[in-house]
Amino acid sequence: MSKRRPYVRSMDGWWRKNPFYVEYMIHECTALFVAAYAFVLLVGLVRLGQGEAAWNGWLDALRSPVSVAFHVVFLAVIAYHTYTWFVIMPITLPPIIIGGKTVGPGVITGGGLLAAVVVSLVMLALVWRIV
Amino acid sequence: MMKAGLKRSNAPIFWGLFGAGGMLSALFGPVLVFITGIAVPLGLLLPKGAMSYPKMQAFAQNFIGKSFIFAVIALFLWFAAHRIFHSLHEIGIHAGLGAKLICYGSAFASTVIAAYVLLVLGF
Amino acid sequence: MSENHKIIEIEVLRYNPESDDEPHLEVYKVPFSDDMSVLQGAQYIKDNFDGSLTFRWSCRMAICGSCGMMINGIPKLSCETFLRDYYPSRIRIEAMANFPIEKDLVVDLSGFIEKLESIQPYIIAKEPRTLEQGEYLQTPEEFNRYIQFTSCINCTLCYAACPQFGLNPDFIGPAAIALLHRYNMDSRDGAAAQRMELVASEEGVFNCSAVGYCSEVCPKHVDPANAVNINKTNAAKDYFLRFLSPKGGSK
Amino acid sequence: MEIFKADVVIVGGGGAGLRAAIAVAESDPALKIALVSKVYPMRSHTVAAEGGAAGVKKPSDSFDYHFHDTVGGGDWLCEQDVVEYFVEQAPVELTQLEHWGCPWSRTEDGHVNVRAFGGMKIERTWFAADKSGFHILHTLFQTSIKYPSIKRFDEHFCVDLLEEDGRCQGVVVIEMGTGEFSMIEAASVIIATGGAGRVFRESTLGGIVTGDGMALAYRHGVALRDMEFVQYHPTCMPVTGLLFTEACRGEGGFLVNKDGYRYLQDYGLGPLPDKPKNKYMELGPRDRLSQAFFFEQQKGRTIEHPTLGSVVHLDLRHLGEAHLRERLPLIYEMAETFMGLDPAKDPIPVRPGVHYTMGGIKVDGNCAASLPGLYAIGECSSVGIHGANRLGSNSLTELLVFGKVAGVAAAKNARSAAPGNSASLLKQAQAIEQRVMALKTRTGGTERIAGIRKEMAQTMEDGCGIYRMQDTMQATCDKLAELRERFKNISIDDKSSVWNTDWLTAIELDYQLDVAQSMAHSAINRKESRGAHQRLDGYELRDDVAFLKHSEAYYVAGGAPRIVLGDVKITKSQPAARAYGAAGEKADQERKESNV
Repeated sequence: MSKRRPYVRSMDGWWRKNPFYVEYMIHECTALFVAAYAFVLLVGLVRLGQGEAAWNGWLDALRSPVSVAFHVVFLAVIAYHTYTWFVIMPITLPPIIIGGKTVGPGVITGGGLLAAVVVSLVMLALVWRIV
Repeated sequence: MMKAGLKRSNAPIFWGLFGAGGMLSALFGPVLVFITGIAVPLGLLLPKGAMSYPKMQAFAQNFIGKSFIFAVIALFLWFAAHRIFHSLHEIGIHAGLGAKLICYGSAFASTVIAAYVLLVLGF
Repeated sequence: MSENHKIIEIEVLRYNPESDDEPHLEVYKVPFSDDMSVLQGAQYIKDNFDGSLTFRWSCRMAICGSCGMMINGIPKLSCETFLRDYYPSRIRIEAMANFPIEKDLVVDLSGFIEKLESIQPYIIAKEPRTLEQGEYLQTPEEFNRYIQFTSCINCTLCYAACPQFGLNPDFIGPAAIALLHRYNMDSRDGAAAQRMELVASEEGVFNCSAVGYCSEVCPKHVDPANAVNINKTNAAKDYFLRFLSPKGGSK
Repeated sequence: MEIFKADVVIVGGGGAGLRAAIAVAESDPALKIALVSKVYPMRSHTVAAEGGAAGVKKPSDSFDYHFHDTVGGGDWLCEQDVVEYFVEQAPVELTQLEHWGCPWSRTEDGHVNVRAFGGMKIERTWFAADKSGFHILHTLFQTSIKYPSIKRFDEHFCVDLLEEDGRCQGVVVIEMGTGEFSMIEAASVIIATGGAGRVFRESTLGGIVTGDGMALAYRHGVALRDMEFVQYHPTCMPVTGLLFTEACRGEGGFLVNKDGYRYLQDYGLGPLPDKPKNKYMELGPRDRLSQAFFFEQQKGRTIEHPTLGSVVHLDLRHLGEAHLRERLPLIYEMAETFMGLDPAKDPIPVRPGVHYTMGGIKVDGNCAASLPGLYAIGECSSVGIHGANRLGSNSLTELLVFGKVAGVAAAKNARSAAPGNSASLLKQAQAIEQRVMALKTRTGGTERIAGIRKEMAQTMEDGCGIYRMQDTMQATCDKLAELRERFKNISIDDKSSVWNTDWLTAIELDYQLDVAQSMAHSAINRKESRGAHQRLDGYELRDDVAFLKHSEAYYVAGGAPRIVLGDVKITKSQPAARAYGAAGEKADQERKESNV
């Protein structure tokens, strides 16, 4: 009879055991805020569908200090999501070869962040022009 | 030797929606929050009336605008649902089908609602 | 080794399946010199204090892949980690995380080996060639496509770094998938479609949530996370394309 | 006791063992193969080989050149018919490995590239950066997975051979994970357990290189041949002994003493050529380079380092970081990690360290030992291609060429052998189990394993180093006899069953003491200087009259080995002066002229 008795360690609280995992869990949690913001937009869309008064009510609600405070938090967290999304991108993409050389991870992350900045500026410009 | 009895994962559907939503929210998330939640309500930077009813109604009736609104709401939620479902598993809440239904179910319901409203708003 | 030794405290997670219910920590005071690795610290304990201390090791030069352990909570090869970098603090060594502990620092690797075997880690020739025909030609581009993924030494530090493997031991995991990718990317091989069945299965790549720590701890810079994620894209393509073409994708 | 019936059992899962397993599987898929390895096969020490594997590749090269480099490099102690077969098969086997996926480094046009190596007239070393052994081993291991007839016994430790009716019929192994014994019956037994360099102190070798298979065969009456020839590699990391591959010099590295002087030109390896030239200077053979270090040290021209001891510098700086990163990535990393220096900016302190045992289990050209049914391959064997000094990059090729030969021969033997008597083999196995268990269960011992091991390694270093003398060798022989005696009083702390490495280490030490004795006694018996065996006590010259002979050590229970001299097979190369540098070129020229 074999005397083997392999000991399986518990996974409880694994994410607290290493700073790398803590950061991972934080950036995973940004999803909660993305969801919350998407629900705010969904409510806005429903209100839009219900007519002008409903829509203005939603706009009023957005002006409340509580709402503004929430959105400031959303902005910070979602911006962090943007940052981590592009930091991870080099490991998720197949190698990009330009002119016989593989594009480095720094360039991919930098390119992604730059794209986010450009998108933001274009969006602001579009909204500006709409007026 | 290859294992026998492998079951194909249906994850690509959810993973695809997750990836698309993650990318969209990384690119557009911050600026949208800033516009809809901070700049417009506080009247910062952007002119007044940027999100007035007529403007938004026109935007939502325009095909591009409609698509954009739909993509943002639906994909943000599918992205979030996928991540939250995984995180629940990671912190040891293996609610299995229940958690799956809550996460992906709410994303699905929201998608249907968004689609319905956008259709009702007309073209 | 110089004679004026400093003393470092090494805390070891001990487990003897024949006498212990669960692992416990024991502290040893080890004289060391600046050139001593953590592995040599463990050897010192075995040679001088307790011959029953059990760990795997061999080459001492970070190529055989035997001596991985958790060193202050981080998966590392003990032969290329030096005591001087921890002194004067106490250093803690434990068996690699996410694997069952057999005894002291030795973990059960049989599951990993089975996974390695399951990915068909050999050339299944696209165009078979006889020895008389000589070698296959490979351009530098073809060579560079897979060479990085051949560097894996099977040390399994990436598994010790992967919480998804810890949570689901059936997950094929980083090193095995990196090796699978190595063969898929080799211009001599033509069996990527066969291997897709495993890649796309419930034990396959979609268990990965892109934590990325596997690539961080890899002592040979293989970047297994990249291999896994490239195969997610491949598996997703395969998933959808099989509806479009009768030949696209595996059954 | 568990019983497993195989047709061929292979002990050792390194390059040679894996190649043999594949050869058996390919030659007859119906044969059952048991592959026993005390580590997972990809951990085997083949993994640490760096430089590459020799095989004729360039049009300017020829089998004849490879033959002469090998035989001359071995100081004419090679079996020349075996060398002829070896050099012809080398390119075939290396190409086979390419077909199996080995990532050999390539030229721009996609062909396999070759590099220069010490003692070789033409570049013929196939390489995979500086991780050639690693890639060869992993390629073989992964390829072996393709064959369902290969059943692996990973992390199983072989404790004895089963011998009955005058033939070898199997092995007894311990499963390390449980401490339980199994008997593996097989008509053919192949030993492929690698070298024994760990009997020395400062070596390039992994902890597993303990000569197990040599001792197993030796105890069953098979001769260990040419055991006195132990190769010191000239460029090792001080203290740890870790290897800086010969490819460092193949790529153009220099060896300099404390004055920055390329001292090899003073030892028959010059004059200094304008650019790296095969068989000149740093591209001389290993024994000569290690011997030159010894004399530099005697003359006080080595660099005295406070913690590293006497060293010379391996200077790679002129090769540039880009080239080093491409061709010598492992060396680069090792220098950075272990020594905290940048080889593109700093010279690397090095000194000779024990690297390879030229001798081993005496086998014929078919890898068959004197005990029928028993075969040996790789570093544990002496098939006769290394002679008194192995040329760099011949050993990786050896394990491929002869791994295949042994596999085919063992398969053939297994098909024709009469079935063994299982019941009486089991009885034998149970007796072996009792004997080996007794080592663990006995109490009251006072000798620590590490203590005896250290004294053994020190005395081997003292008596059987680069240069040898009668009285120090005698002291080593005496010390080993003393240690053999003290081993009987060994204490084993760990009495458990699961993963008892304390017990296994003691069994290994027992093997090592036997092998060390065969080395020391073969050395003291050879009263001449040849290849890696160099004396400073009146026997400084080669003596072909008395000693153009193999040493064969036979086990004597409880005593010193019996040393017998055996004949050397000479076909087309008569012994001549062994010369390198300009003198070598001149000798080559003269040989050519006399042949015309």
